[in-house]
Amino acid sequence: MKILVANRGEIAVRVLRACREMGVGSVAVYSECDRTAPHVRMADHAVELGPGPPGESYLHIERVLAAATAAEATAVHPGYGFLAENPTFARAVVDAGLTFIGPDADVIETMGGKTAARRAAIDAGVPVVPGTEALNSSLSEEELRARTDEVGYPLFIKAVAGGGGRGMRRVDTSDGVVSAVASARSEAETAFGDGSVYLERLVEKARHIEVQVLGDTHGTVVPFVERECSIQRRHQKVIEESPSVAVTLEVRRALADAAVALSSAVSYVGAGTLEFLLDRDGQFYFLEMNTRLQVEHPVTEMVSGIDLVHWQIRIAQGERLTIDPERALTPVGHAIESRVYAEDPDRGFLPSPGLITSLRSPSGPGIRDDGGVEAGFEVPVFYDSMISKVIAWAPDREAAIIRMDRALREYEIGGLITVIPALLWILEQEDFAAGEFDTGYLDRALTKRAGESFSVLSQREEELAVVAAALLAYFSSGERAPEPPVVSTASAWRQAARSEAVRER
Amino acid sequence: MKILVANRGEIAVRVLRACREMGVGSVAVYSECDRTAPHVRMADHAVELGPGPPGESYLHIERVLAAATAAEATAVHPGYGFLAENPTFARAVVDAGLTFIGPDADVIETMGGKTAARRAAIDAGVPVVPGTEALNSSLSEEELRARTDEVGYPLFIKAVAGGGGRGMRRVDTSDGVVSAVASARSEAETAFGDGSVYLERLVEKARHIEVQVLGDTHGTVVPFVERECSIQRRHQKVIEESPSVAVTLEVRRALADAAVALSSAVSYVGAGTLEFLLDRDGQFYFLEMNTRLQVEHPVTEMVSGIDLVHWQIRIAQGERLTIDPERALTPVGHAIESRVYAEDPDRGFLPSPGLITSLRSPSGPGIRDDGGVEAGFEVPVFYDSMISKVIAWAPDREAAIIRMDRALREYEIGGLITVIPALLWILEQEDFAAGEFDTGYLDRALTKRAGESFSVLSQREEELAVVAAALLAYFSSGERAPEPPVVSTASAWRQAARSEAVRER
Amino acid sequence: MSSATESVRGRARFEVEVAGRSRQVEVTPAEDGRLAVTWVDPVTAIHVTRVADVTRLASGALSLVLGDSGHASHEITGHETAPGALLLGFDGRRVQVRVADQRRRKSAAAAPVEGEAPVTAPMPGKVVRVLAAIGDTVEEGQGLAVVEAMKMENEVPSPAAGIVSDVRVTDGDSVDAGAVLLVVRTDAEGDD
Amino acid sequence: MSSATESVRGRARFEVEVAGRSRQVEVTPAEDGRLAVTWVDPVTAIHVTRVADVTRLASGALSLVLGDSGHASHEITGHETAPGALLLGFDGRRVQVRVADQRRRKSAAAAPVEGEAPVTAPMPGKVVRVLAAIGDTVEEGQGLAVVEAMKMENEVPSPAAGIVSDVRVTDGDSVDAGAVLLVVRTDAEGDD
Repeated sequence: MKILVANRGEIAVRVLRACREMGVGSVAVYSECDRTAPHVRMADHAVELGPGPPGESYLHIERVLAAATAAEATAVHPGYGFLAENPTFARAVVDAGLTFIGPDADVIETMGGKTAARRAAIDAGVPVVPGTEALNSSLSEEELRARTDEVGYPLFIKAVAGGGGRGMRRVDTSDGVVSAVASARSEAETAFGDGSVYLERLVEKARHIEVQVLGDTHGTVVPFVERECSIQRRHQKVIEESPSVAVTLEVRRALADAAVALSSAVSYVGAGTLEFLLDRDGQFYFLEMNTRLQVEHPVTEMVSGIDLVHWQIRIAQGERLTIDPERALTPVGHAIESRVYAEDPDRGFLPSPGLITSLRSPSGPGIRDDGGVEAGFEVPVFYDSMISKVIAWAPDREAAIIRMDRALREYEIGGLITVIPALLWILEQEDFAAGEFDTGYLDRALTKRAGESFSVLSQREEELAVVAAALLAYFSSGERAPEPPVVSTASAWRQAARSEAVRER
Repeated sequence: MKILVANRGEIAVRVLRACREMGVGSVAVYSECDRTAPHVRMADHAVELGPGPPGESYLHIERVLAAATAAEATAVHPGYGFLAENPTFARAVVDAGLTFIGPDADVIETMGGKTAARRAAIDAGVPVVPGTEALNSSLSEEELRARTDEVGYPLFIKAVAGGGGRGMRRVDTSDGVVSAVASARSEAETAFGDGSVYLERLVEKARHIEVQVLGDTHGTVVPFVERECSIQRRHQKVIEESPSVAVTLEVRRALADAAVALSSAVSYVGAGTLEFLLDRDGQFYFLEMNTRLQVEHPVTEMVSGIDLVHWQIRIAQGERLTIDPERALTPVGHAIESRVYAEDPDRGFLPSPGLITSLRSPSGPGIRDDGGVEAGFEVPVFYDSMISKVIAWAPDREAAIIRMDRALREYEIGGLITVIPALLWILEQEDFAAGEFDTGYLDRALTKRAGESFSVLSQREEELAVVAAALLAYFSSGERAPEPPVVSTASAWRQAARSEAVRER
Repeated sequence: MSSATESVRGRARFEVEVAGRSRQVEVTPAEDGRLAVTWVDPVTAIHVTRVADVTRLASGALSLVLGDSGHASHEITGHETAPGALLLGFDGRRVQVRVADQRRRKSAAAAPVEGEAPVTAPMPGKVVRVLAAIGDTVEEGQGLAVVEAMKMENEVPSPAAGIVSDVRVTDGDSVDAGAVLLVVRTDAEGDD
Repeated sequence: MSSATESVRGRARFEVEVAGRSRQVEVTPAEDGRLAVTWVDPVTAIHVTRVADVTRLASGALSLVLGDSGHASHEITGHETAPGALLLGFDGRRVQVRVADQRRRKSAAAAPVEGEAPVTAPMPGKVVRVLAAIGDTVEEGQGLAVVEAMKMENEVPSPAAGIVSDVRVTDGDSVDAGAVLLVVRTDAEGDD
């Protein structure tokens, strides 16, 4: 097997490491601006796709397939994002005679559509958020109100197509229903060319809990201990962990059963994740399925000791899952992941691409750094702003949080602004430490601090900043302050000999 | 608590990370040539000790204590090496009113002496290699032969004082006994000023197996699953792992019992390691005890999930050990450590200090990198040549070996020669893969290859080397080959826009 | 050459602005190779001196050991985000500061034209939409352009109320951080 | 300026010794920015060409993608250990090679004096003991000095049989790698 990794950044590096460990050949693809990216050198082969914009490179199906031909790849791993959940791509890969490392294109299609996945879940007996199918566009105002009253308030009107919050409206009482549906339809029509909407009850103060599964080609599905992904900024995950403090053993089993029921119902093959909302009564509702590897898969790996990417490849080779199901469901210790985005938290999380002038990743006990960049690499403007992930493992949650704090302080990224100060701030929050949060927590907490800097200085830190600024300026003004002399080895010995001589006198 | 770390390099970094995680203050000490070393910046405070030679800095007890006073430290962690097993230092620390993170000076003294430790083991009912106490110097030739016959052949004559193989002779039959004892006495007298020798049976084809213990101040001792440390070059450990393929569950329990018996007998407090020889029949013999943290402690941490340095500090604070003994003795998966020495394996492991021009440590799933250097640091000539340790964890030994191979190939250290090619060669050996080795294995294997380079090239690699050499030369001859242009962000966008425009035509 | 002269020779003064407060800071080399940094605290009016043993690392960062603070050790990174603007990093903190060299200060770059407010790109990226035309009357905070980078769109607000006097970019243009997108002529009679 | 001229302009020749075998290697820039590397294999006498897309990384290493080897990708590090001696690193391998620039070759450094064998320090360190004096007759391989570094003592052997003609260091001296410790005058009538 020779695997083309149709991705970039940390996930390409992650998959290439697995290829090396499994002794399978690997092919990287890259856009022009990624020529010096680490994933290019970590692969056995590397093929350029085209210019930076994704449509010209990582999203360009024909070019990816041409690269596979050029480097004689026999399989394709899509990573996440880009083409990972594109059924057309999955089909094109198979049609080209290659193995697609993921589920069948049909399964991607079924589970990718919002209402289709919902239907599959209902059929499999998996609870979904109370709601409706797509609303008939000819409903009268009275009929519309009857349907919304039936679902209950507050509720969401959601576009069947698309995502990203477009064509989505929150309705709290029956008063606003008619105009909200009309405006949602209109926005969805504009955004996706499809004005269909459906209703979904809003689950208040819910957590985002997800269940990783692996399915093999022999019909076995193994569910894993849940991941807690409620710490999100504008629906973008920031910190994930496993296990969740909110999940009891009983709920864990029920989640696992639901995940297996739905995955088996669609004959799921490969790695996939079922996302659920968990309300404060311990009731959960299926949201959607991601038919690929997730960004946050390492927390599952660290508490289960099971390598998910190795298994993706083994499953694609037709192997049977030989994982002990109890091991997969029984976390050893606790793992937390922080996503390091190149964004400026003090300027509203403004994207901050640019040249990385120096880089020192955290390491040591319990720390895993899944990075995709290095010193000298210019983080491009074209792609996602996540440059690496730091994962901390410890015997318990409290120790994992402390270790994460240590690792993030150890992380030195020169030349680039990242969200690390904001991550440190989250870790310090009492609610976070107590595990008391839901998917709206971070946005509420950020609103409350009203743009205050994440690096507010103590008196001592302010003094240090003054000293540091003056000294940096002093050292930049070359003619005045020579660089500290570099001591060569021999002169170090000589100096030592001199001082010994002085003492002997 | 504010801990002064009386050490340098990777172990200082390791201990400082624990200090940060435990929220205790930290003080680094450094010699002149270590001013830019990472451990200086990772500590809250840093105090210079003096010139590079260890006697002027890291071994200079008064200066270390003066540093503790200057930075108001309340405790001292000695790491390993330097003053870690020096009872005078341990006493001086306590006399200065500070906490010594380690056992009592008296225990260091008892367990540090070869025959004293042997005696303590015998008293505690722990098997030792058959042998004698120090031989009376007035023994007749007949008496001498009677003693050696009693011990059995082959045997070692060993100096009571010192180490490093001096004053040591191997005797295979009773013929050579008299002259060997005489020459050993004479060498010991010259080397250590003490000509006493004793006899010890040579355990053939033995493995070096060691047991980590933690003891608290309340009388509890917890033993851990064994470490296998037989891969040694000239008595210097190179690769360690846990668990050992040669240790059965029964032997593991017996080793643990022996370790507890001896540690409890000397009221051991803190982290310590009992070294044993294990023969091919599963019989083990106590060798010596290291009354400190070991270089190879991470493999134990990775299979047990227990942080040994955290526990050293907690024990020093008077905490009770609350470790589940079954967890400590039951390894989860397998861990291997490779020591990265700055030595040239192709020139007889010649020390290779120097400036590190670039550094990229391995990371990703299952990899822990405990390093003590960074790009721009000049590895000094004064100290040990170990610059970092790579630890790989995987569910089983085979996967851990493969992962280690991946990590070592990923390790890029510019400007410095290291033993990585030799480490990769060891990992490839069939005997190593099969777990079939003893403490003499590596030296025999190295002798057999008679200095052949560890980087023998295939035809393809030779071609690559030619291309690489020519291109490096081409790029160094500045006037001919300009650096590849650095593409700024805006120009990348512009370029992208241009190519889009071209396509639209 | 006396060592006193030496010491005066290496002395330098900077104006350092941290947390919105400016100080005149003097850096003076001591004979032992360390550097003394002195200033008057703008709040307490107390004279502050810190003596640092400073080494520049290969990464460009500085390692400081502060002799008068119990040998406190810090690694300091600095990243110039604009002329005179420095993004400092230490102990997990990131702080924007301003530093002006006292000697060079007077010969500063061209002062902004009175009554003209440039609207600049906050980051490198691509202009997705220009939302105003020359002659438009705009409010402070009104979005004038949308710049995209890293899959995120960011609206660039007007820094002041006034009339758009220049539009320097069009949809699809690539811009570096700080590039002028539009210029707003502020009302001379309005608040200054 | 025609592109043909361009191409010839950027061409360079080197003598590259790998695995004990020397080749004349030519590096020629192609129009697409890639570089063609050509030589005659010293064993098979076959003409070899490899076309590489080469980028120098910030670390100083080179990233190569070999167009004619299925786009094989390699990271190459190079570390000059002595003039003309390069320690190459790739794929976990470390290889000592020699490279001489064809144009500069003739103006090489002073040739070693006939009949004189310098005994050099194999690494930086401290001279612990000098084991021979001027006038001593020594054998090839006989230890002439002990140099210590990193807690290890290393005996430096004589490169040839002969008579010690010069001793340039004494016990306790610090030396850099390659420093001449002693000189042995070899017997002119001995084996060359």
